Order: sequence, then C-alpha cells, then structure tokens
Amino acid sequence: MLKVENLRAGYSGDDAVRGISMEVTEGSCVALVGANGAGKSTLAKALCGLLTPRAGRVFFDGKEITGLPASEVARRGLSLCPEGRRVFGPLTVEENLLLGAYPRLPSFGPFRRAASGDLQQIYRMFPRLDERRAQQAGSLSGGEQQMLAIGRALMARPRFMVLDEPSMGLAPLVVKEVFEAIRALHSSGMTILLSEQFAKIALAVSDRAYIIERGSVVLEGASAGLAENPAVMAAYLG
Amino acid sequence: MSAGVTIALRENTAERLVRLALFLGLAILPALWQGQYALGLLTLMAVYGVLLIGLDATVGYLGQVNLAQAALFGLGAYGTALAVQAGASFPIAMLAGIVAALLPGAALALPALRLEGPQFALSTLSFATLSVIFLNESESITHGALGISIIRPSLFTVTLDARGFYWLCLVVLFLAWWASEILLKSRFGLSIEALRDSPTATDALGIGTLRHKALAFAWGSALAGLAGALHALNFGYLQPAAFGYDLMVMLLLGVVFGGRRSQWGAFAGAAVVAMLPNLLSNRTLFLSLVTCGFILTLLPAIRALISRRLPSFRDAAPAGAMSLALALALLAHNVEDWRKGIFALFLFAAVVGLPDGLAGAVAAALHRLLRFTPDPLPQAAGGITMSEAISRALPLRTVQLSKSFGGVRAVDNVSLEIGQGETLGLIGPNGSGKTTFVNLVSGLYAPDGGSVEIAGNRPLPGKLMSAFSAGAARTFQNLQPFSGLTALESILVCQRTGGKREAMGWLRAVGLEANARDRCSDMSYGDLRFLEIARALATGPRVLMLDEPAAGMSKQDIVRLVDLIASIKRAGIPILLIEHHQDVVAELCDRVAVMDGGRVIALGTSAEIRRDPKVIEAYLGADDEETDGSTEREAQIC
Amino acid sequence: MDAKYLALAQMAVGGGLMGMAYALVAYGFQLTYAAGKAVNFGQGELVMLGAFAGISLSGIGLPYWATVLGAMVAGAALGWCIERVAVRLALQQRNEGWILLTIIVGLFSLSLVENIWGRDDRPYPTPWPAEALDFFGISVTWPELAIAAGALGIMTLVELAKRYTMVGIAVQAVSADPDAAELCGIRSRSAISLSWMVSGVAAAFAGTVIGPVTTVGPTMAAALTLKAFSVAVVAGLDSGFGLVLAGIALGVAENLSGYVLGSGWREAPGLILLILALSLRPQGVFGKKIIRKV
Amino acid sequence: MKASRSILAVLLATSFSSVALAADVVKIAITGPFSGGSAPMGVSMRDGVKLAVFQINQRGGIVVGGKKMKVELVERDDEGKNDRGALIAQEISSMGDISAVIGTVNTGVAVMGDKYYVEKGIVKIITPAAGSASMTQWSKAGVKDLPIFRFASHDGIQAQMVVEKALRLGFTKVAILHDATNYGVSGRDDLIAQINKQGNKLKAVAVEKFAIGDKDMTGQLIKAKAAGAQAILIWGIGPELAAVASGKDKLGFKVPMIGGWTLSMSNFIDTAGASGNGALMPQTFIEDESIARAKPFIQAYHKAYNVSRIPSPVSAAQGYDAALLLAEAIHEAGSTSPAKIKVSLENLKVTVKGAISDWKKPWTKWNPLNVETHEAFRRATTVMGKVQNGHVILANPSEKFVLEGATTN
Repeated sequence: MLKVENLRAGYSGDDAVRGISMEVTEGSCVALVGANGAGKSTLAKALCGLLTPRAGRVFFDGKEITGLPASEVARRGLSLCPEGRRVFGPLTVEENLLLGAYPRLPSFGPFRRAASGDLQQIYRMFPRLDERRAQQAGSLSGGEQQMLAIGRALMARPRFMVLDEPSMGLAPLVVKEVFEAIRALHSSGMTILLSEQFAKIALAVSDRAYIIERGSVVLEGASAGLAENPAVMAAYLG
Repeated sequence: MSAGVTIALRENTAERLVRLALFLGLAILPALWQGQYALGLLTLMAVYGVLLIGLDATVGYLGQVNLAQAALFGLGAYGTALAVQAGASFPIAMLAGIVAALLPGAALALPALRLEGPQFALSTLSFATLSVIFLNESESITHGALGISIIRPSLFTVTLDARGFYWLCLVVLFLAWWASEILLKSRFGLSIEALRDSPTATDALGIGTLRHKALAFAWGSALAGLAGALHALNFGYLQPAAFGYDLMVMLLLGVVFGGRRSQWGAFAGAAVVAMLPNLLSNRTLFLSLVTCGFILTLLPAIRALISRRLPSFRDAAPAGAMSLALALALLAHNVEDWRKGIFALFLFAAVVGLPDGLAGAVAAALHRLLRFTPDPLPQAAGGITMSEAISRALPLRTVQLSKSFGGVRAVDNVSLEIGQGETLGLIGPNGSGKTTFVNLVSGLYAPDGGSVEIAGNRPLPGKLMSAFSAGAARTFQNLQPFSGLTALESILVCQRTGGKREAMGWLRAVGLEANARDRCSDMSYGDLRFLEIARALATGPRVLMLDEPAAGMSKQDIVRLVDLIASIKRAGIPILLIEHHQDVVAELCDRVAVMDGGRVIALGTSAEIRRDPKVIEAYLGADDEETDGSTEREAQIC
Repeated sequence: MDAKYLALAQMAVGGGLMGMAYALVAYGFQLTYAAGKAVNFGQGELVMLGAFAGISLSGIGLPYWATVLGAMVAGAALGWCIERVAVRLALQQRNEGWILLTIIVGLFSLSLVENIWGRDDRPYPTPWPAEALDFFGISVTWPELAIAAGALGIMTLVELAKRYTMVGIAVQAVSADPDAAELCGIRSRSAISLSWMVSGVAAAFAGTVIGPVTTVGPTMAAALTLKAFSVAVVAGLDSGFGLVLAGIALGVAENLSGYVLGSGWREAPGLILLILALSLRPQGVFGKKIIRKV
Repeated sequence: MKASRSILAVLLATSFSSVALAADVVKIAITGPFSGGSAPMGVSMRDGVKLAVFQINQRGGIVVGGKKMKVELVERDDEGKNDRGALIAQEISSMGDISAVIGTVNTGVAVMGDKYYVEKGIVKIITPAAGSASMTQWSKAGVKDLPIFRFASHDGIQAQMVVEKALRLGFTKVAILHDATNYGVSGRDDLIAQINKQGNKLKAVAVEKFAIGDKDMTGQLIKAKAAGAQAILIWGIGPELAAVASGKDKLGFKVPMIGGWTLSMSNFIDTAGASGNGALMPQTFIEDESIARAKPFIQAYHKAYNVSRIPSPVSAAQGYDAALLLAEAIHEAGSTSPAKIKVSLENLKVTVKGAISDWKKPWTKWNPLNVETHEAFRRATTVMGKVQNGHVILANPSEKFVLEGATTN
C-alpha cells in the first residue's frame, strides 16, 4: 500500500533521513523503531508531504505522491497523527475532531450533522473526549490530547495511518491506554505505520518493524523476531 | 576559462580602497557635473547617507522596524536651528542637533526596546507622531507651522558656499560611515547581530539584550540628529510637516532597497532615495532608466524559460512590474502624474528581485567576478580551563522544581544536585521534561514552584541573564545559531575576556579552526552543535548545560563529541548532560538521572541505572504486566 | 445638564463613534495577522479603494446598498491580489519585506487612485437623512450610527462565520498550526488567501460606511492605517472584540484631549497611553501571552 | 561591442536632444503640487498655464526680437513638500535655459525654494500661493533686486476683506478657525492683525486650530458656539472646510462662514453640499459664464480638459493670466534672458487682456520697503464670492463690474 524508495530528506544541513526504502502492505501494522533523533519523524513528515524529500520516491496505492502538499496526501487517505500531538489549542475538542473530516464536510452547511456518525464513533472509542467535547483542546492533559490527535486523524476515514511518537511525554499508564487504542484500530483492519522510540511496546503491537539509526534502516523483519533480538535491546540502553 | 588577472587584494583592503575612491570621486564630482542642482542632490544624498547609516543600526543590525528616524531627524534639525537662532557657533549648533535627537531617542528607548515586531514599530511610530505634534504646537519655541528660518553661520572663520557645505557633508558622511563600521564590526556590533538572530541565546550567554539594543538605538538617534543638523544648515528653513510619515516611508524603503546591515547599502539607499524621485522628472533619463530596468528584470524570466521551466513568481514579478512601468511611461497621458506609481513599481521590482538590496547584489556579483583573499587569521591560543577559582558552593542545586503548561506537568518536583567537577547525565524518553528542566535552570522559564541555586547564587526566576551571571551556560536542543555571524564572530561575542587569538583557541578546542570564516547559516548541523559548545565554553561557565549535543550527529562526530566533553570534564567544569545516546552517557557521566513524565524516576551510576527495571520500562515502553507493577513502584520513589 | 458637561459628553460620543471606525479597519489587520503573522500597511489603501469603487458604482446609478456589496466584492479581489503579489513572497523570504511590500503596494494604489478618480476629496452618497439625531442634547448623525452598526455587524458576522462554518473553523486551525491543518486536508495557502479576501471585504465595507462621514479621497488612507494599526496592536493582534473597546477608548481619548488641551494636541495623550500600555503589556491589552520555546 | 556602443550613442544623443532644440523655444517651468492634498489647486493652476501656452503656441508662439518662438513647458511636481520644492528650485535654476517659473501653492515651498531663484536671478511668478511670508521674507531680508513676483490676492488683502465683511454684517463676536499649516497659521495672524487695524470692533471669542485630514470639527465648533460666536472666520483648504460646514449643521450652529479664497474650491462645495451654502470668500475670479470677460477662458478650459467645472477656478484663471502676462513681458523684453524679462515685468507697456482683468502694469520696480510693488492684486480687484447651490456667485452683484474689469491699476 505504501512504498518508499531510497528516500532522503532533512531540514538545513545534513540529511536526517539518508536513503530509506521500506514497504507497508495493506492491513498490516509496521513499526519504525529508533532513538530520538534517528530520523523517524523526518521520515514521517516526508511521507505525508510536510517536508519535500531531497531524493527518492514515495508511492501510495501504486501512485506516486512524492512532493505533493500534505493536504493533497491527506485527501488521498493517508493520515498522519503528528509528533507532539499538534492539536489546535484554541479550538474545542469537537472542532478539532470535525477538522479531521474537513475535506468531506460541507464548507458552509450543517457540517455537524454530516459528521455526527463519525463523531459518535470516536466518542465511543474515547469516552473521555466525549466528556470534554466543548473544552479547549489546549487545556486537555497530554494523554487526552494524544487521543484527540488520533481521533482527529481517524475522522478523515483514512485507509492508512501514520502515528508519530504517540507515547511522547505520556505517563506509563496513559501510554498503555493509547496503545490499546492503536491495537484495537489495527484489529479493525486499519493499515498503520507506527513510529516509536519505545521498542518493546512498539514491537508488541506491530507485525513488522524497521529499526532506524542515524537516518538509515539497520534492521528489519517480523516484530516478534526483532523483540527477541538482543541487538535491539542493546541499541536502546547502550 | 579566462586567464584574467588574479586580484591579490585582501578583502578588507579592497573594500577600503573602493570606499576611498568613492569619496574622492564624490569630492571631485561637482567639478565635472556642474550646477546648483547637482550640488543640491549630492548634498541631500550625503545627508540622507548619514541618516540611513543611523537607521540601519536598528532596521538592519537590530532587525526591528524603526519608524522614529524621520522624527529624530526633525528634532535634530530643530535643535540646530534653534541653537543658530540663539547665536550658537557652527560646531555648537551641530552638537545641539545631536543632543536634541539623542535625548528623546534615549527616552523612547526605555519603553520601546522591550518590544519586538509590530509592537516595536508601533511604539516608534507613536513617538514620531508625538514629536511632530510637539514641533507643530510649541509655537513659542518652534514657530509651529510657520516654520523657522536660519542663516548658516560661518564655520570658524570660513563662510561655506554650497560647494564648501557639500564637502563638509561628505566629511561628516565619511566619519559616520567609518565610526559605524568600527562600532558595528566590533564586539558590540556583533552582539547586536547575534541578538537579532537569537535573543534567547544572547541572554543565556550573558551578552545581554537590552543594553545593546539601547546603545544601537542611541547610535542611530545620534546619527539622525547629526543628519538633521546638516539638513537644517543646508536648507535654512524647517517646517514640522516635513518630518512625518512620508519621509519615514522613504527612509525605510531606502534602507531595504540599498541593502541592510551594510554601510554601503545605506549609502546606496540614500543615493536612490535622494536621486531617483528627482531624476524621474527628466523625461529622457527616466525613459532610459525604465527601459534598462525592464531589460534587466527580463533576464531571470528568460533564463527560466531557456532551462524550460515556468518562471517562478520571484522571477516573473519584477519583469511584470517593470513592464507596467514601461507601459505607463510610454502610454500615460501625463507621465508626471504617474511618477509616484512608477516609483512604486521600481521599488517593487527591486525588493522582489534583489532581496539583499542593491549593495548585496553588487557585492555578490563582484565576488563572482573577482577573487579576494581574506585577511589572515591570528594564531590560536588558550584552551579549555576552568575560568575562575573553584568556589566551595555546589555548582548546581534544584529543590522541588515544578512547571506545568496547560494541563501537562512538564517538570514535577525535581530535586537534583551536581557536585564539583561532576558530570551528571539526564536521560529519559522524549517529552519527559528534560529540556523544560534546563529551561527552568537557565532562567528561560520561571518555575511554578521550587528553587534553583547556581554556584551558591540564587538567580532571579525566569531571567536568563541572572542565571548566566550566577555561572550557568548552556547549549540548545533546537540550535540557536547566530546565523548572520561567522563561527569566529560567534565566539567573539560570547567571550568575556581575550581577543581573536583566544577565540581561535576555542574553535581549535572543538575542532572548528578551519571553519572560522564560515557563516553560521552555511555550516552543517553537526558543526553548529560543536560551535554552540564552544560558545558556551567561551563565556567561562561554572556549570555547563548541554542539551542533546549528539542529536542528529554522524558517528564520527559523536566520537569527536565524546572526546571534547571528556576534555571539558578533565578541566574540572561541572556538566549537566542531556543525551539520548546511551553509550555517550555511559562513557562520560559520573551519575545519571532518569526522567519520565516530568519526574526523576531513578538516580545513580550508569551501571546502576541500566539495571533499574523502572528505567528499562521507561525506555522500552510499558508491557502489560510491567506497567501495573511499575506505577506502584513509581509512587514509592517520588 | 450643565453645558460644559454636555459638550464633553458630545465629544466623547463623537469620539467613540469614530473609534468604531478605527476598530473596523483594525479588524482587517487582525484577520490577516492571524492568517500568517503579516501586517498589511496597505490596509488604509484598501479602505480607500473600496470607497472609490463604491462611489463609481453609485455614479452609474446603483443604490447605496448595491454599492456597498459591489465594493465588498472589489475588496475581496484586492485582498486576494495583495496576498498573492506582496505577502506570500515576503512570508517565504522571512524578512521584514512584508512591511515594505505592503507599503509599496499602498503607494502604487495611491497613484492609481489619483489618476483614475482624481485628487479631490468627495462625498460618499448615502440615503441617510441629513439632519442629526438628538439624544438628550447630544447630536449624532445617521452616517455615524451607520459606522457603529456596520462595524459591529460585520465583525459579528465574520466572527460567527469563524465559529459556525467549517471554513471558518479551518481558517482558525490554519492560524493555530498550519502544518497540522495541512494534515487534516486543509489547504493552508487557500485558507490564508481567504483570510486576506475577508480582510479586503472588511476594509472595503469600512470604506463605504466611513466614506459618508469623512469624505473619500486619496489621502484618507494614511491616517486611517496608522490609527487602525495602533488600535489593533494595543488591543492585541489576536484579541477579537477587544478591538472595539480599544478603538472606542482611543477615539474618546482623542476627542476629549482635543477639546480640553486644544485640537493640536488631540492625539498626544492617546499616543502616550499607547506607549505605556505596550511597555506594560507587549502582547496587547487583550492579547494572549506568548511562551518562548527552544 | 559595436552594438552596445551605438546604443550608448543613441541614449546620449536623446538625452541631449532637448538641449539641441532649445535654441528656438522659450522654456517656462511650472511647479506646484500635482499630487497629494493640495493637488486640486496645483493641477488647476498648471492646466490654466498650459491652456494659455497652448493658445500662444497655436498662434505661432511669442515674437521675441522679431522671431516667433514657441513656448516649451517643464513641469515639476513638488508634492507640497518643502524639501522637494527646494530641490526643484535648484534643478530649475541650474538648467540654464529656463526663462521663468510659474507656480507654487504651498507657502512653505516658496519660503524654502525661492531663494535659489533669487540667487540666480530667475523670474518667478507665484500663483496661487497667498500666504504673506512668500513675499514678506524678501522685504525682511532687504533684498535690493527681486525677480519674484506674485500673482494672487495675498492674505493681507483677503483678511482685510473678510474682517470688513464681518463688520458690515454687523457682527461683534467671531470665532477664528484655521488649519495647522503655514497657510492657516499665517492666515490666523493676518486676521488678528486686521481686526486690530480696523479698530478692534470685532472680538475673536474663540481661536481654534484643526489638522489636515481632520474630519470631526465638533470640538472646535462647540467651543465657538459656547463662546457666542456670530460668525466663523476660517482659513483652511477644501476638505477640512467642508468638515467644518457639516459639523456646524450637525450641531445646529447656524452662523455664516467667511474665509480665504479656498472656500471656492470644488472639493469644499461638493463635499459640504447644502451645508456649504452662504459661505463667503474673497475671489479674484468666478466661474460664471455670464461674465463676458471670463466666458472664453471658462469654455476653453472645459473643452480642453473635458470637465464641466474647474476644480479650483481661481488657481486656473490666475495661472492663465500669469502666463499671458509673462508672454507679454518676454515679447517686450525681446529676449529670453531672465534679467531682461524681470525688467520688462516691472515695466509692462501693453495692457494684457486676461480672464480676470485687463492688466495694465500690474507690477512696479521692487522696493524692499513695500511688497506691494511686486504684488499684482489690490483690494479693488478682489470681490466677495458666495457659495450657492454648488456654485460660487457674486455675494454682491453690484461688484460685477470689477470682474467685467475696467482697466486695473
């Protein structure tokens, strides 16, 4: 479903992603595991168009999407749930969710009605968001914001979701909650690319994984196998 | 390949020679280009040159839109005119002009300099309006709208005619140029530039923001007053309305058109502002100017078409503007009526087509054509040593430090200490509060609760400068380079003692000796990280805080980095090291603190930490079974 | 009521109503600032162009309300143009170019207007009755009331649209976080364009309601830009209806100080207060505080 | 290389071509604000001058020393800004082939720039700037030989007429309103001096100022009303005058406005609408086709510039007549040299029939003790005009003879 060929990307100076090739098949959950600064987020941004790659190509559903603006990529069904959550702080929880469905909602018409079904689904999935639907997103706790970010990405009815560091800055209990939601999503058939620094939990959720170090893939394979691999553990705690 | 002459001139020498030639040329110009008008224009250009060099100190070097320069110019002019009326001699009258601009400028500096962006622009604008109101309404002093007429007094015993006065203006311009260059290329000037690129870094490194801003503003005001004095003596008649919004806009356009952060640019801008609107009155000259401009602006668009791509907006827009100007010039019923519009089109084409201004474009072209050898650099001296006698106090101690943002507790009751000569590692997953902790210690944020003690001092909460004075120096996770400065200059601004030799020494210490002349904006990410460390070291800190120095570095660079930190450690400087690379932490740190969710969950030697199940869990993520147990354990620790 | 106090009240009311005009123009600043942190120093010229467009339309015989609509359409087009021609580039270059390019566009508009519509001030024809209304001895004219009603009306309308249409919410999302908005499938650039168009509409509308009071001429722009800019910054560039309060405060302060100190000094106290307010609250009186991140 | 050299040659040739042609033309410069706030006056004046020059050239030009020479115009827009005006004066005075200059609206521009003409001895006819300072500066400086002439009813005359009118209407208490420019402030001073001179029978109960661009005059008017003013004596330009008129209406303050000639500008009359009716002002010219003398000029102007009304009729007519007078002086001097033109302007032999009057020796030899020597207009050549329903008419129809114009001076 997603195919990346020899992608290079970065901000100023050196490339942060130095020639990564990878593939995600439909219905699978693939993890990108690596320490902070390994290039996972840069890769995620380059995939979904927030960052124009310097070289290499990205295919989604067999069509090239390299260099398309992020809004275009999102409209094709690839949804990124960004690092650091990036919820719209001044807007309410419900408005945040509605924005996720923006391309298919009427611009001026009764948009709430058009989205009510999807909203109900998200609220069922994250009851806490239901309680706070009228609250400003900026005033939510970190875990709630993460759920909101996932909910917002889901509102787009994506066929493919990229979750970038969903555990960042969350207390362990909350991380558990978030990952349960991800697991549920996966079992409902969603294709997921999960970028995560916590190797153990990422490998537990995913089918396959790529281990990334300094912008390159150093290991890849089935998650179960990698979890047993002492080299992976070593990479994480020296 | 042209076998052309290799120019063996040193860059600065070449610049000085060209400038000398320029001034000599300007001085003999009245002999070639005769007439009062020529003299009038040249005099105006010289006066505006002084004014714009002053304006450039704030707009260019400080990077703030200063809308008060025209008013300060007016105040200076009135100061001189009133002094002349009171019978002052020539030099005293000039001095009066400078003082008349400098004092109100200083008064404005107090409130305005704490502001940035639109707010700064507005406060200077308000000041400008107030000044004009004052000049207009104080009829008993300034004669209000009726204006004030003076006769130019003689300079000592010489009565200056128009040409003599022009030469005087040239001399003043030369001195203003020279003094500005000395001032703005000195450590002071470098500090101002550093300030523009990252006020956070300048505060954190003790360069200080407010003082430099105030001085830059004062210098700009003094030059405005000087220019005003010349203006008053030149025309001999002043009215308040002349120093309003229109003049201000012209001055601003002049600085940007000429090129910011360069005396050459200010001069070019002055030439354009003084000459262009007046020369446009001459139909023939005007038509040839528009035609030349049109042809020049066509070049980028044609170049794009030749390489078979659609010209970008930036390539096409100047050509569009100039073709409109040409059409107006040829077809308009009365061109004089469209003068302002055509002038606007000219400026539009220039601002879009030459983002670095006229001087910038010319300098770039020259550098492409000729090769200059740069001035030699001094030998490196010095190295990493502890700067002052080691005090007995703990280099760093925090007690129950807390900070929340929105609903998130980013730092939660953190108490840590660093001992003499100790290197403390601070690790933890992304978003666990490490950087917020450093921001609290270095005074970027004021804590919600708890206290910080640096080398026995208690800095004011939320004041970077205060934390720096106490002895803390830091690097930044998101780089805060002084983009406009070179590597060497970046060190020079941070040094508290020593000169270029010592600065080279710091560069040598981090292995960037060869990059001394590189502009920070052109340096690689890894090199900039090393430069940040050199910057922090150059301030002579009592405790050094490194925020993820290895992030984004290549393997070889990390090896270099480890060596560098080891040598800093050997010199006895205490270090707080935030790092993700476990091997780096293990090799360097005496003790390691692990943060998660804003709290310290473990503290001990690297080996101890590595065995700690909570740490393993925090790093590898929560498994189902482990999570349940761990939350309880966590509660016991904190 | 004592004649002296009546006079003061008259001045305060007149100033307050004029302050609404400042607020209305300032609102245009706010819209574009939210969209891309750009301040349009040509905002006053937009007001002027809108007013002239309206006058031209009434010249061909259209009724007042139709000229207002027509001017608003023209304003939208002009707002779009400015964004495309001057602002987008300046934002890409990330320098102080924005301020200059908008000034340059304003300069060109001025020349354009002088040559198309002439250099004279002229009245904006309205259907309002000419005689003034009398409220307990304070006279208020219909066009002045129209400014107040128009300002509140259009600001309410736009604010409602921002909250209760999907496009409005999307524009807010873009101003909060353009990248995250892109990820939601919102075309940030179009949203910014839209903000400029709405800003242009507000400016042109302002021209059609301010024009009848102040008359319309090429020189009307400069004074309005500066006043409105002051109001926008002092209120806070993200303050919403805070503008109205700041605008009224400035208008009243001007008029009262003009009356008490003499008309030459009318702007002085307001300006001094403005500098003080900024030095105490740099983010604006009603603005939100900004957190620095490194 | 060759091509570029020939392009250069062409460019140089074209830029000097004007010099080459200069031999058989008379060059006259027009300066004034053609953009910005005072542009309506500047542009009307310019168009008046151009109309006269067009007519002269149509007749073949000016006969100078037996040779017919066409008139060539150089236009410079001073934007009403002093420094720009000063630079233009420097430019024109160093062009070397300019015989004379007509223009200037803003008194400040004249004060700052005219010294360059005086230094070079270039003839300038100031019109329509009426501020006193533009001429009195030369008597103050004691200049012996002055090439500056004025062709406008100066503020001294105007203030005298305004005060006379107020007295004749039986007022005792008046308010003085003026704008904050050089023009307004010196107008205020002239008014106060005139009140004094005419025996202090009027009392200025309120003296108030307004800024250019002010549109709300309520404060000034409330004060005037509270002080019991029976009339408003006003010195300002069009748009602000209109704001005063409509402010008066708003407050129900029904007193007449009497002020400087600028009350006849179309931007006042149009903008003030009905509230402008009854405003009184001294006029040297009234755009009224029933005045036989003025009719041909008015019709020619309307036709040439495709308008139905002149924006500032006084400026236009004064510009027109000034150009005619200048042409006659050049003819009588028999030379394009400014020095000779100056002498013949001081001693014009032929009566020039203009749109305003028959001009018979309007100027005499300069005497620094008496600025009137270089002033063309007198109290007797100026009438009172009145705004009525969008037009300026004679306030006192019996004065029509002045405009029909028996010979002046």
